[in-house]
Amino acid sequence: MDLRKLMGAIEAILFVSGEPVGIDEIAKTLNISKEVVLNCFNIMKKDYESDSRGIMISMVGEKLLLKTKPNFFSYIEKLFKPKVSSQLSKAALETLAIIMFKQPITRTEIEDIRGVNVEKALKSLQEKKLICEKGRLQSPGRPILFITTDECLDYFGLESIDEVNFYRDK
Amino acid sequence: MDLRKLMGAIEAILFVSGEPVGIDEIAKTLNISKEVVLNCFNIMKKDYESDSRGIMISMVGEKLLLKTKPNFFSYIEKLFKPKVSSQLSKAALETLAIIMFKQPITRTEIEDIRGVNVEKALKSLQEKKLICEKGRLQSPGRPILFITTDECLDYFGLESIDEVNFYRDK
Amino acid sequence: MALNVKLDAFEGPFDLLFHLIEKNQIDIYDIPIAELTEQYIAYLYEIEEKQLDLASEFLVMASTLLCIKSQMLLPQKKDNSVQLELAASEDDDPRGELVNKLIEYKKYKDIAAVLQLKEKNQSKVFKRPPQDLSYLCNNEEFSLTGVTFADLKSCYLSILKKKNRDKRIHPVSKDPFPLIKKVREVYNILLTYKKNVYFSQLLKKTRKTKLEIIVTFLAILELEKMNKILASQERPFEDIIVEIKGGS
Repeated sequence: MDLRKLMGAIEAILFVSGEPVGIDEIAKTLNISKEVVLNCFNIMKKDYESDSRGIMISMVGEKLLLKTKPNFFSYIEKLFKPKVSSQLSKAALETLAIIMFKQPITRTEIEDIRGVNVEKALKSLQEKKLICEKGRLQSPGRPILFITTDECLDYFGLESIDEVNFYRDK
Repeated sequence: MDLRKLMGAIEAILFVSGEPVGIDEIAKTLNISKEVVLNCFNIMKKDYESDSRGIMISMVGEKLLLKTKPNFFSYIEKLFKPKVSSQLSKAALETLAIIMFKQPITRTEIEDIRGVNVEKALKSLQEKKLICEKGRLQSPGRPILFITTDECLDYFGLESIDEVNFYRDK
Repeated sequence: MALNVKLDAFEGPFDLLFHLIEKNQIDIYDIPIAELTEQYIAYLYEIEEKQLDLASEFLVMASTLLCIKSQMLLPQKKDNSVQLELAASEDDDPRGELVNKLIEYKKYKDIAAVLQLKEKNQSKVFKRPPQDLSYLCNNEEFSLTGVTFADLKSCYLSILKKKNRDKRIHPVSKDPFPLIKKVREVYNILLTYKKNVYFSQLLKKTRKTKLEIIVTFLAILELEKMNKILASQERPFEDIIVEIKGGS
């Protein structure tokens, strides 16, 4: 295989992997020496310098990876920030809703209902003091139980948790 | 911004996203018209044809995305051993073909064309999110209407449904 | 006639008919219906002998073929005008409907073949996993502004609904008012008051649901049975007076 095709293969490999890929792994996969991989890397690095390229190749330790060029960061932020933010808000709202109506509840139980990891959402809800930890469940692993705080009830204009139960059954 | 820089920005955006990004979203983010985005797309498509590139740009519906070139499949397979999703059954493919060109369509109409029960095929297509329900027909029994999803074009790597006709007529 | 193909290989009666048509190089616009019917039915017999489950659709097609065959054997109705007769014989070909359906089916069979090819090609290309962009927003950066308790409740209900749809099972909600808990609660209230308490007072604290009212009543009956309290009523439908035993 000529150098150009090897460069294509390396680009494809690095593209698919979200993580850095070891130079030795690449060499083994393409049946070439590490020196040839480094050779490709040097040429690619130059090629990526073109203005028409939005990504670049870099080496961390003995690994290679592709990443976006920093000068395009503002567009990425503009396009994706609203999406990330709305995802975050949705996750937080859903998690809070589940805790509100199912408290006290463990993280696993919440994840079972939402179907996704809620670690981040729990953290941000705790930071905003909308939920807090309240003891542990007497079961294997003794998982932490979460409940809503008084501030949270207050925010939603609720006098006590009984009021939540009252509305839930309606 | 000149075309070359715009191309760089588009590459960066698509690289970050992983998933297809709407042409309108790209245009809005870069403050350019959809025509200019398409213009960039066409030039990029050519650029990516170079042997030294391992990825390509393609259009699905009104969206753009980056993917690896098929000729590097063997290396990616060797290195990452990706889970290759099971292929659709012949029954599912025939059912999907009918929905693609006759949507929105009811189950009975599909069965009339295929001459067999399509319940199972519909269910597996829905599970794979290639089709979805879209309202009901205003007729006795109010049967459910089915349409294809955006993911469907992506799944087959089709720019549009018309592309299938193009291949069929060849 | 070699009929050693399994029925599983066919997607339905149309598919099987096409197989026979192609094998015999039949002109689809001029199908020798008697011959085709014979082959089709012979095929079904063979399948049956192998004791495979024969889908009813295949039998329906057999009867359709037989019906067309018999129609073609019958003399056509004669019209007075020769021209009309000629025109009619074109339109009234009993095979017409079947041919149209076969052509329609063939169209989608071909499209399915294109799709299969495309699917195969796509299985060799890969997307990139979406980059984790959570760094774009701080963790606290979500907003509950304008979110009301009603929003929270409808959010909760829609999550439950989605979950039920996904799993197609119903969640068994845990009893919100276990009787034993209520018994303790009522007894504690009585202990603190240390005097007669009206049943309505036990419910006063907050607005109660029907279920909670019932459970509270059951708690009183339970405490009575446990000989812990004395319940009395001056008249039917009057408020129940609850008195703790051994209290002042």
